Amino acid sequence: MTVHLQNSLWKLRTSSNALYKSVYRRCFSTQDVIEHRNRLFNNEQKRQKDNVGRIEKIEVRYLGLPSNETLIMNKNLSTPFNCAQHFSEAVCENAVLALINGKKLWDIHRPLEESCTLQLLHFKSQDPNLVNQAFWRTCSFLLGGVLQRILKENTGLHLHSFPYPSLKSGSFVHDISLNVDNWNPSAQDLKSMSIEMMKFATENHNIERLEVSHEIALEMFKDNPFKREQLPNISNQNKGVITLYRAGDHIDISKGPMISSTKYISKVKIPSVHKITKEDSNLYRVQGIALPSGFTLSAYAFDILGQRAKRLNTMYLPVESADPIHSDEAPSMQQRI
Amino acid sequence: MLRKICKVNLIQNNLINSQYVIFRHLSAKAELNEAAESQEKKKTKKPKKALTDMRFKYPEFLPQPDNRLRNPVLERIMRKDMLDRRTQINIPEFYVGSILKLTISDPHSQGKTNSFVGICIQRDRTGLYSKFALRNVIDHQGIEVMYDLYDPAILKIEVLKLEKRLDDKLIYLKDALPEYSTIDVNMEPEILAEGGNIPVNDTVVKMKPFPWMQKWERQGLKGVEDLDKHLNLWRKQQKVKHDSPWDKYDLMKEYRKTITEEEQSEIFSEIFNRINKINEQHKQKAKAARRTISKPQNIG
Amino acid sequence: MNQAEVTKLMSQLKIALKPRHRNLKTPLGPEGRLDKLRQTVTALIKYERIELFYNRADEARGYTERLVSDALRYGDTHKPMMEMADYWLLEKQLVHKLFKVLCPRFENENGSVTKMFNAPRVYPADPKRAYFKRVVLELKGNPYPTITPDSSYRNKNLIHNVLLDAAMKDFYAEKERQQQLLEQEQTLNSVEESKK
Amino acid sequence: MFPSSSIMSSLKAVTRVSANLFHTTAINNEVRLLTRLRVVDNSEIGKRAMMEGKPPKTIHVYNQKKVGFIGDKVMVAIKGQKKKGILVGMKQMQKPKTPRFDTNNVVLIDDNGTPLGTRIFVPIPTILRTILKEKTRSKGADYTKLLAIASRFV
Amino acid sequence: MLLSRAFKSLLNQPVINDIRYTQVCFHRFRSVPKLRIPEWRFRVERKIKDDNLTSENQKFIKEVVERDFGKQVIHKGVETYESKTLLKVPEIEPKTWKKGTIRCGVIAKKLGHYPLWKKDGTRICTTVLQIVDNHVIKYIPPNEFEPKERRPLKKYDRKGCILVGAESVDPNILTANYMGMFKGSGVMPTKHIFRFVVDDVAALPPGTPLNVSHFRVGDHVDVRGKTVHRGFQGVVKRWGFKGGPATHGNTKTHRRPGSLSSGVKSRIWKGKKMPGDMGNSWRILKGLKIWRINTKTNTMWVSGYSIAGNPGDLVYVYDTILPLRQPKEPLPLPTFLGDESALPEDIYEDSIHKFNEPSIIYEPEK
Repeated sequence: MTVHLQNSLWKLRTSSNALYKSVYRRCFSTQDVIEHRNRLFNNEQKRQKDNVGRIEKIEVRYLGLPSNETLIMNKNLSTPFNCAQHFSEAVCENAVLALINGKKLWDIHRPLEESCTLQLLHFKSQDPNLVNQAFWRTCSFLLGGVLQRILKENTGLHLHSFPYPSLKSGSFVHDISLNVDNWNPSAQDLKSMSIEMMKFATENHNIERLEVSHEIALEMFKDNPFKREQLPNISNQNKGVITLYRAGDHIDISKGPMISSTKYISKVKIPSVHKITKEDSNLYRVQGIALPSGFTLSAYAFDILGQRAKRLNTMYLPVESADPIHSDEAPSMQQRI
Repeated sequence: MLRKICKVNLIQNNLINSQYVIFRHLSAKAELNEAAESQEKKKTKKPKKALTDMRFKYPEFLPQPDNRLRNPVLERIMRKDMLDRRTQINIPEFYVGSILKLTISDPHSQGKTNSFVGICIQRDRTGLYSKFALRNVIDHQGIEVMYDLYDPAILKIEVLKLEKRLDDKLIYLKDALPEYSTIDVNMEPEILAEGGNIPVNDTVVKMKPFPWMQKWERQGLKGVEDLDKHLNLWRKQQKVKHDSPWDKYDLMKEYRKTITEEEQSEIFSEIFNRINKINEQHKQKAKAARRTISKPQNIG
Repeated sequence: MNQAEVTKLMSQLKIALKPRHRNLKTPLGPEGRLDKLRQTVTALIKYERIELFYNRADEARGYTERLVSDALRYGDTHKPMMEMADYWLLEKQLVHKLFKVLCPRFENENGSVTKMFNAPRVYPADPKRAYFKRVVLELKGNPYPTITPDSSYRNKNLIHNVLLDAAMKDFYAEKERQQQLLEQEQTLNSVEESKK
Repeated sequence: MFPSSSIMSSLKAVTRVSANLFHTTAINNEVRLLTRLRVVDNSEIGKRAMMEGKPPKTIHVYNQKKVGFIGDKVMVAIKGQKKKGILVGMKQMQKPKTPRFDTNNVVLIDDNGTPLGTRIFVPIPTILRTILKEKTRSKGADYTKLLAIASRFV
Repeated sequence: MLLSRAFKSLLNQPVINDIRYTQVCFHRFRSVPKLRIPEWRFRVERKIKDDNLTSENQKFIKEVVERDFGKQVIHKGVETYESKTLLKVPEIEPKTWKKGTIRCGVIAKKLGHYPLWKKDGTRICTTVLQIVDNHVIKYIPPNEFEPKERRPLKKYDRKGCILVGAESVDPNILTANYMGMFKGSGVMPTKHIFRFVVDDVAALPPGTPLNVSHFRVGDHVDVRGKTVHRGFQGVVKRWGFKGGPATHGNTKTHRRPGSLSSGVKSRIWKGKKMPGDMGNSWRILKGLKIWRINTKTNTMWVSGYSIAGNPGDLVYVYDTILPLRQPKEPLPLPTFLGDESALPEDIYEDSIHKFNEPSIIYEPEK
């Protein structure tokens, strides 16, 4: 589809919504859907930045190496990454996730809203559990993007959701729906999937966060029946605000937080895909394992993890036939995202 | 903005100091761990003296000390073969300076056996390669013969006189007066009391005039008379020039030439039981043989 | 290929040794080589941690190990040992340190007496010497802070450790389950046999 | 798969040393051209030469190598004459079980292999019995006559 | 005072576990020759040795290795793994050996020299070779075997190839690429790997152990090894030139090659012997007799001292190709299939004197 056509469609959309819908459904491929989503995302991001208006200053107290410092930053513009830039390149590289006021997790590329203390977290810090979870969540999130890239259009791919990250379950997962009945990917397919994910990681995208209103989110995910279902519940809980994340051109709903960039993902393996529903609907669970950069593991040890991730991960299954052991712990649908 | 850049530089300069502090912090932890560990460690056992003393009696069981040429599997096979050979022939304890009588089967001689009496002037090499040299002066002709210790053609090794000399090698007897290496071919064996120390023969040898086979004056020999009277000025100067009095302080040179105590005890503990059994068998055999010989003499 | 020398007994050194010595080129030849090493050994016993070039450090390390092990073996009443210590330690008060401080310290030591670490090259360096490796040589149990962080402490919260830990629990749980199944089968079999 | 070059380079030193220790010169006590020998039989000419302190010189060794080994035939210059002899004792290193003598001993013979003397003073090695038997041809010289006049074998 | 304050602030903070050392890289001043692994061959060992795993996890991985490959044991003088579960016991049919049939070879280690005495009293020089824990990894049949060498393919026509591995190792130290070569074979990853071109008759299934009983006493073998690397050497050492005289007014030409060519030709002939890198090349010593075999340590005694390489180096042992030293009796094809444990510990050639036999006595002449 040419740029010209896209522009005309954009105009069409703004003029009459109903007509646009019919056209959209007929001639928009998944690629076009993604582009449309990104355009909306960009517009909203720009709008929010413009709304900041007069720049106010906040005091950020930085704790950590090389030394504790107080920095004067811009409200709603400066991010923790900007703070790290004041120190050195090494500090920037090691900043994966921020901790604000010693309690709240904050994305590295999310603008700071008020004066606070700031700590930067890394995979190898003393207690990296929070970072590990953010990493695991990011992997799930990216897996959705990879599947969108790699699967053919006639498969009817719709991303369902990805659950709360659980390292102990042994794999990160992403649930998808297809119009294929019994998809049994070969070893080569799985391998190409993990290679695609590695490629995605090496593209080195910063992961952006954006809070949008319910309407815009609905507009973005109107082609996805599952998201359409989930959105009202989420917006009710969060006072009409929905959090979106973007890496490259892939956008999804998630509560966050996530790590700062895709470049921290070094070793990926996608060992299995399981069908998790019965015949009426085709929900699949794609499972994978990954390690952040700077972590080495022998091929044999990594294979042990891969073998374990082959089994179905029963954490927070979206259907009711979930494993009864985990049913108590499983949060509701809204919490899962 | 300028101020900030300055600050960054300062911080980078301080970075080394802060790392140093981290080391200190960790080191406190490490020391504690080490202290705890050292309490648990027990003193290692010292090797038994009986084992390490076997090194004088059986020097050929110790491998050559160059690590590059050693292999534990090969050494073990070789030791087994050596002990197998020792079951067939009694290889007695002898040293450089002892007088031996050797009987071997010789395809060239008329009776197909041959024997030689002489003073042992050298023991060399290790394992199945170990060899020794005997020297004697017969009919005013100095003769030396080298034998492999584990040669299957050897029929009998008799020690006629068990003693040590002041030096490790008596090769200089070639250039000494012939009386020092002249031994009676029909010499009777001298029997030593069992368990006693091996006597050290401290004869000092007089040398023949030049020419010599080797530069004996440079070798620091103990069993040789003062050699200075043989030397001219040039040779005396050369002796001083080539002297290396610092060699005795070279600890690692010494170390690289030896097999360590731990390894020695490991080797000798492996062969200890079997070699003692073999020695006892040979003793009993010798007793039986003596009885058979002595009986007719008594009657006669 | 000659026989090992057996007159003197020596204990095994717990360090990696080169099969042949280094010459440490000097105009004085082998004597000068030992002179160089004497200085290094003396400095090591005195300061307990020194930084120098690798070749000389590796050579001096062996000599220090031998000196301490001999001092432990013979003690301070042995005349040749005292002569040796007198030769190797250029400052005579260090002879006391060897017997009174280091010997008690290393009495129960099972491993080596010294430690060697790679050191960074000085930059900017003298171009003639920039090629050579530098190391830090130290006696064990010295009063300085350690050079490397303690390797015995591993963070179990690191992501690969967490993943492997979970896999381990799975592994052992399955092992137990299989054992239980086996036991159950055995008991069933035994019951059946007893019935028969 | 194969050892590092450091070991190989250190082995070089060993080979260098052994190469230096291995001589093929007169220090090895070989019997070559112009080597002085000792006559050990009681032939007239031999006795006189030894008494005068002018022992015979080797002027030819009858083998391919031009280095005399035990049992080899040599031509010597003795008292201004050319005589042939058999080497019966060698100063150079010998194989195990073969005796090594302090001097290079020779027994003078004529062209038929008959010794010039009637007795040999010193012991001769037993291996000569085999060597000389091998060297004797049916129509050539008979060297085994030499064994008959030997006083003692070693 | 300052220090203690720094301490307190640090104690509240997370301590970074790995400390990065910044190092300015110098250019190399000397080019040190090193082993370069060709592109098509995988790196065997991982560069990174420490993965920062906790001791419990290390123990766990060890246990998984033990589950997969058995416990660490010393088998026939070599450190290896039990690999009970892995060793398939495939039933191999014995086949009849004809003259010219090429069997599989073995990977052996040169242990050192050894003297043996014959029954007539002469000493012979032998070298001991130990067969180090050999297992067949893979058999590539003739129609699939396409060697990448520049040699004509004709030579390999109708020949298969057996991959043999030696010395099992802990798979945690190996690279993923190298481990991939053992996938599906059921054999534990080995430190060394080598290929033997064989006839289709001599094919062996993966997992078959190759022991010293593959060979027989009295037969002849060819041994291939890499010679000792002596570095850059002059003509006197490398080619045995005579060099120049030491004296008689000779200057600077003591160890030089002298003239390189004639004035008429006025160029250098190809293959002229010149200074250069010496050693480190493959050499085959052919027609070596096997004098003795020890089945307990998997060792064999082979005649000669001049097998290429240092003690401890690897060599490859084949049946000899020399026409006059072919075995008189048919060789066991594809390998020895009988009971290993039934064989005696030491097997000697008939003319060799055993060490536990009485001393040699010659019969007197008549």
